Amino acid sequence: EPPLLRLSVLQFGTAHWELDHLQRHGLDRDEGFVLDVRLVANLPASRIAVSSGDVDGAVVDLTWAQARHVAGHSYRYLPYSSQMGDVLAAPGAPIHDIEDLRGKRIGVAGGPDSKGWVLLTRAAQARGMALEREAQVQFGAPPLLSQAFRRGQFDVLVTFWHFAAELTAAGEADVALPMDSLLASLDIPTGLPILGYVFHDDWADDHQALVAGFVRAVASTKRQLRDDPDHWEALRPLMRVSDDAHFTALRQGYLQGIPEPLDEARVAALQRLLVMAGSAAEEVMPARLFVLDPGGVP
Amino acid sequence: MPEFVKSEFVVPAGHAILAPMSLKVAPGDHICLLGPSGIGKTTLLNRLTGLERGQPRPTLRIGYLFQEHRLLPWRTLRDNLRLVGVGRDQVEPLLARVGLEQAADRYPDQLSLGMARRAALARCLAMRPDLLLLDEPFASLDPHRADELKRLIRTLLKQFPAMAMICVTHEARDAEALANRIWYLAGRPAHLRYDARLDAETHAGLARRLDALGRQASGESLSIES
Amino acid sequence: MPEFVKSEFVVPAGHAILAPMSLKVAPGDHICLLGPSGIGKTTLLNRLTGLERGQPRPTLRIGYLFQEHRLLPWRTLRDNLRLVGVGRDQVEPLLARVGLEQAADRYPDQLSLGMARRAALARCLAMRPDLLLLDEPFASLDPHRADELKRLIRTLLKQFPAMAMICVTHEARDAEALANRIWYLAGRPAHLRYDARLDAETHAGLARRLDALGRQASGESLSIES
Amino acid sequence: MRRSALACWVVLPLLVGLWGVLAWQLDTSLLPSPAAVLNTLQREAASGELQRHLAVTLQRVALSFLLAMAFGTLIGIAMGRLVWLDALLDPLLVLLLNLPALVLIILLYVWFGLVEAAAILAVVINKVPNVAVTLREGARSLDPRLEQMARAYGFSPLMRLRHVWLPQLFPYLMAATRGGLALIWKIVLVVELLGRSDGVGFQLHLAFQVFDVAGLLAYSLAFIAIVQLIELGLLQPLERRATRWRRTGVEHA
Amino acid sequence: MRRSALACWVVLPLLVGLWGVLAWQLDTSLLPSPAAVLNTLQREAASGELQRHLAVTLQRVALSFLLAMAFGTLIGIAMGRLVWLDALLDPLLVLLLNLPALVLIILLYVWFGLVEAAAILAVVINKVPNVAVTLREGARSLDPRLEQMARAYGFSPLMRLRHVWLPQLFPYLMAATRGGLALIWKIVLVVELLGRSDGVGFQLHLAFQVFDVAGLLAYSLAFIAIVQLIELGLLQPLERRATRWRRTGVEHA
Ligand SMILES: Nc1ncnc2c1ncn2[C@@H]1O[C@H](COP(=O)(O)OP(=O)(O)OP(=O)(O)O)[C@@H](O)[C@H]1O
Ligand SMILES: Nc1ncnc2c1ncn2[C@@H]1O[C@H](COP(=O)(O)OP(=O)(O)OP(=O)(O)O)[C@@H](O)[C@H]1O
Ligand SMILES: [Mg+2]
Ligand SMILES: [Mg+2]
Repeated sequence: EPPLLRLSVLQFGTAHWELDHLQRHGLDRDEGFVLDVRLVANLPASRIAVSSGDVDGAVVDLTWAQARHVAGHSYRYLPYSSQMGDVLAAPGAPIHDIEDLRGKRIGVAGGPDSKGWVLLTRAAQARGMALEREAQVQFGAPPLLSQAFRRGQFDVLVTFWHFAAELTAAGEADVALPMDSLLASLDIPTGLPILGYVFHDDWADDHQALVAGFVRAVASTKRQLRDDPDHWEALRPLMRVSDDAHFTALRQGYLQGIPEPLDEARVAALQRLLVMAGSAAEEVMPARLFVLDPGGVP
Repeated sequence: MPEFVKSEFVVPAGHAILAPMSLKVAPGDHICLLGPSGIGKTTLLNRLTGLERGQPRPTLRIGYLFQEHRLLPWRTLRDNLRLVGVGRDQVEPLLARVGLEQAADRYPDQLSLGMARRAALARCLAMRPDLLLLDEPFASLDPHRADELKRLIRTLLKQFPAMAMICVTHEARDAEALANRIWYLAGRPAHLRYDARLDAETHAGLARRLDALGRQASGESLSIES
Repeated sequence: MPEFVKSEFVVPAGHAILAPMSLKVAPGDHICLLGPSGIGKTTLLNRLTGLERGQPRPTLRIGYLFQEHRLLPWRTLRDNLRLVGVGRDQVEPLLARVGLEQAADRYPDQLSLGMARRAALARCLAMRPDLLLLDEPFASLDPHRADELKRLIRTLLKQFPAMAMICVTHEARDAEALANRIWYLAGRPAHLRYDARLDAETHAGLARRLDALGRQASGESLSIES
Repeated sequence: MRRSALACWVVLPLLVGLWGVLAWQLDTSLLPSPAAVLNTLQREAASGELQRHLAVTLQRVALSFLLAMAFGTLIGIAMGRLVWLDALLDPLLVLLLNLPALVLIILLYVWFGLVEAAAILAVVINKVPNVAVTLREGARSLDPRLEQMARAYGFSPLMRLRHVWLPQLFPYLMAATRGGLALIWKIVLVVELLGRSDGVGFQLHLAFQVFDVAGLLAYSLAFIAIVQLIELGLLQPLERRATRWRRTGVEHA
Repeated sequence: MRRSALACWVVLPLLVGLWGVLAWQLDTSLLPSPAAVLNTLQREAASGELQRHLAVTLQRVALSFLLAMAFGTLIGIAMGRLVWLDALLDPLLVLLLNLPALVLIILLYVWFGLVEAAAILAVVINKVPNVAVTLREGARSLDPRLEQMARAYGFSPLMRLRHVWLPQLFPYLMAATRGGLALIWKIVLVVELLGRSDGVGFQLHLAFQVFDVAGLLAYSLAFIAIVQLIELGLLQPLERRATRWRRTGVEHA
């Protein structure tokens, strides 16, 4: 009887696509375990699930793993995606540079510590701007913000990538400031995995083979999804897309987000990112918590 | 002064408890209303006051002493009186007239039932009504207190000769002391079996007459349709 | 049969309304309790029933007719009686004895006040109590109905000779009809100013005696400390 | 009968009509037409999803409701009658009453794991103080005259509860029931959102994620329809029966 | 006085003590010790954040509370007294009562934009039916005897409201107030969570994002402390005053 691996992911989240493919093609059994996916309706639910031990792992963002680490609960971190979200503006709007954000109405999905926003403010800081004071910032739930943006209640929208994909695919928004350029301006490499699968550190120690198997299975999944677009047709029902453009945008967004293999230098960069996001340097997650080299999604 | 010179009160056909009737009450009428328990005396007073469902408020000023005192339990006697328009310095003198000189700041629940009924009497007398309705004003009172109140009411009636009064009672004595007209309610539906003015002559035989009426009424089987 | 042979009831010193006293009630005592309005008669009955704050329930079976009827307004008369243990087929005969033969399925609010008080009387008689407490059982009743009920109570007292009764009233007539012992409550704090057995001789002068007591009591200034 | 008939056959259709006109006028996906919502409902019903999620949620609501009403009523009555207990528990009541559902749910889930019991417990703890606060007011305003009567006539505690207290507490119980059903259902939604993989709350949130307003309304209305049925089929008849005495009294006033 | 003193000086310290022992025993970041929470409170207070967010939330709560109580009381009394109005509005009441806060908030935010007015409106609409349901029960059980008295003595509508109805509705108002304050605060939290950039709800959300239980408790307790102050300083004295007549009656019973 192969061991069971219980993971909690969002019903409509991108991780669900990945795990669905993985299960469908029996990649879990190939690696000697059985995957059990627990679907939830929102991110907090995933976090609660993994904290309470209801599941072995979940997809969370790096800052959460860091916060738990500081609180004494360390998690093993396996890169999942490097999508940081996008900074959008209405098509044709004259917003091409951070300076253009002055005095604008900015909607920010999540809250003050969502990654896109943190990067944006740090980049602005580097230019001598205090964005949170020089623009009118409104935080809120991503679907509500998308809606408000459509109705012209914001000039700029900083939102999660799949919400951004929906807007851009429908031609309702354009990417105003590419994340890559923001990262570059802060001297941080692109493609850092800011989302990851996490497992309790102790649990991961006790289940090294299982984790390793999962790492391999995920890697093959990512490879298959990247290399063969036909696989995506099977995922289409999960993606809840309105049209082909949206479908394509989501697929591309996912592929873009496949993180580059994690090595020591990139771990250091991740740690720097954490410090930049406000963690004390001495409390940053140590390198051993990061699962290096997913073994071949080059 | 009162707008009702010979006010007429009508009970329509189809009333659940009272027979159709039309009652004329003139200023200065001091009526004692008698009748067996449960016949419809209170119902009649409510009807006259316009309290039945769908009735308009009559234009008369009415002072009604309900059979239960119906003081507001969450207001002191003082506030209960002030609410019906008794002036600030009138409260205590008014209460003194019903023997409650020191109870002004008590709540109704802090009184004995007889005291609460006296306070309610004070309230309805304070109204200076055109029509004074008293539903058993002397129940729960000792004879001396009752006599005192009868005197009080008589004084008031004399002072305001245009005032009319209808007083429900079971006692021939009360009728003798207060009334110049007697109503006797009986039957089912209830109708006025007896309506007569009292003069010196009828006064003398009143007790016997009422006794006879009562005997007759209690002889009838009081059937209650449910 | 009753556990109280010469039951003794004590009012301790420091009671707000009653003077300290110790009352002995023997089986077969039929006491009429008189006194001015607001003196403390109801308070005394409540005390005897163990209803005052901090009092234990007495071990006697007590049937208490409150001054207000205190029927449960959300239960029909039938249910109100069934609740104190009246048997299924006893309800209607019992109500018939107080002239409410057809009101069994009515709610108290559908009755006149006099009818409700009669129903409450039926309820307390139904208890077959060791001690029967009646707080003005004949108020709000016409004289014929009142006489009928007096007869009913007398029959009952005869039928159960061990039963004791205390009946609050303001009428010498009631005392004459029911009592073999008289209590007169007066003063502030209230104490028993008069406690006497009635025999043929005292019976005759009772009305006058009570009148004198009443005169005296109402002469005293009834000061109410607030 | 007339009252509920009026509600069923006049007011509700009117409401739907109004909504239809509004939706037709505005013509936006943000206010879907009644037909669109009905459509969603049918689709969800045909797939069996609606029934499944509704059944799960209803079970949770029913269980939590019964528990919360039972404990809340008990605590409320006890606090209303016993001054010392009131003094003792009042700060706790204020605390629990005002502890955000979210915080409580998170704490319970994290401490006890994502188990059904934690979900139910969270709802019950959230609702009990509400019931208790209402019933406490009821217990405080019980008529002392009838207390005396019950005491004098030696009513047993059970008789007293059933025949003396219950009818007086009835309006408070109804208020707690109506408000309670609604509150519990709302908390169950949050509970399902945060830690369950089924139930209406889960579905609502999914609909929210993709901004499917028709889906939001479909699931909400399905539940509301059930409450409306409970209201018409259970609460109102119960109310009519329990307050008959009151109406007969006035009839003649 | 004795009652609130007992609550303040005995029960609350006891509660905190219990919590401290529990936290010390468990020793997990998921149940921070009272000291840790106090620490967080002090830190937030020193930075002025606590005051700012608390003030914003309190403003929203106060405004919504006043509006909801006013409308709810009016509607509740009207529905309790007028049978036709009750029949007319009852389905609407059931609808609004059971419309999930989440759905309503989303709809209003979507229709009116992420503006303060939409937030307040969402809270008010959520709370009004609750108040109305409670007050309706109160209005239904008004004593018809006193109605007759007021009618016979020609009380003006205002006098009737103030002297006859209000004292009878008082327990219902208190229940609605206590439950209402709590409910409103909970809804404000959701409103803030979904579409505001300040307020305690927003802060709780942030704390929740990183599972900062100390932060969650600190902000929750700060608000609860304020409600406790309102309870001790306003509601209980008010209650004592308004029910004095009731206690004097029993005193001697
Ligand atoms: N709850 C109370 N608080 C304070 N005083 C009270 C209370 N109840 C009664 N009293 C006072 O106690 C005294 C006696 O009241 P009680 O009801 O015993 O009189 P009573 O003799 O029965 O009078 P009545 O013939 O009018 O019924 C009264 O002066 C009354 O003011
Ligand atoms: N709300 C009601 N519903 C139905 N019947 C009622 C209602 N109120 C009173 N009745 C009936 O009306 C009749 C008359 O009642 P009413 O109170 O007028 O009598 P009454 O003459 O005042 O009696 P009492 O001397 O006992 O006060 C009674 O038979 C009573 O049963
Ligand atoms: Mg009458
Ligand atoms: Mg008395």
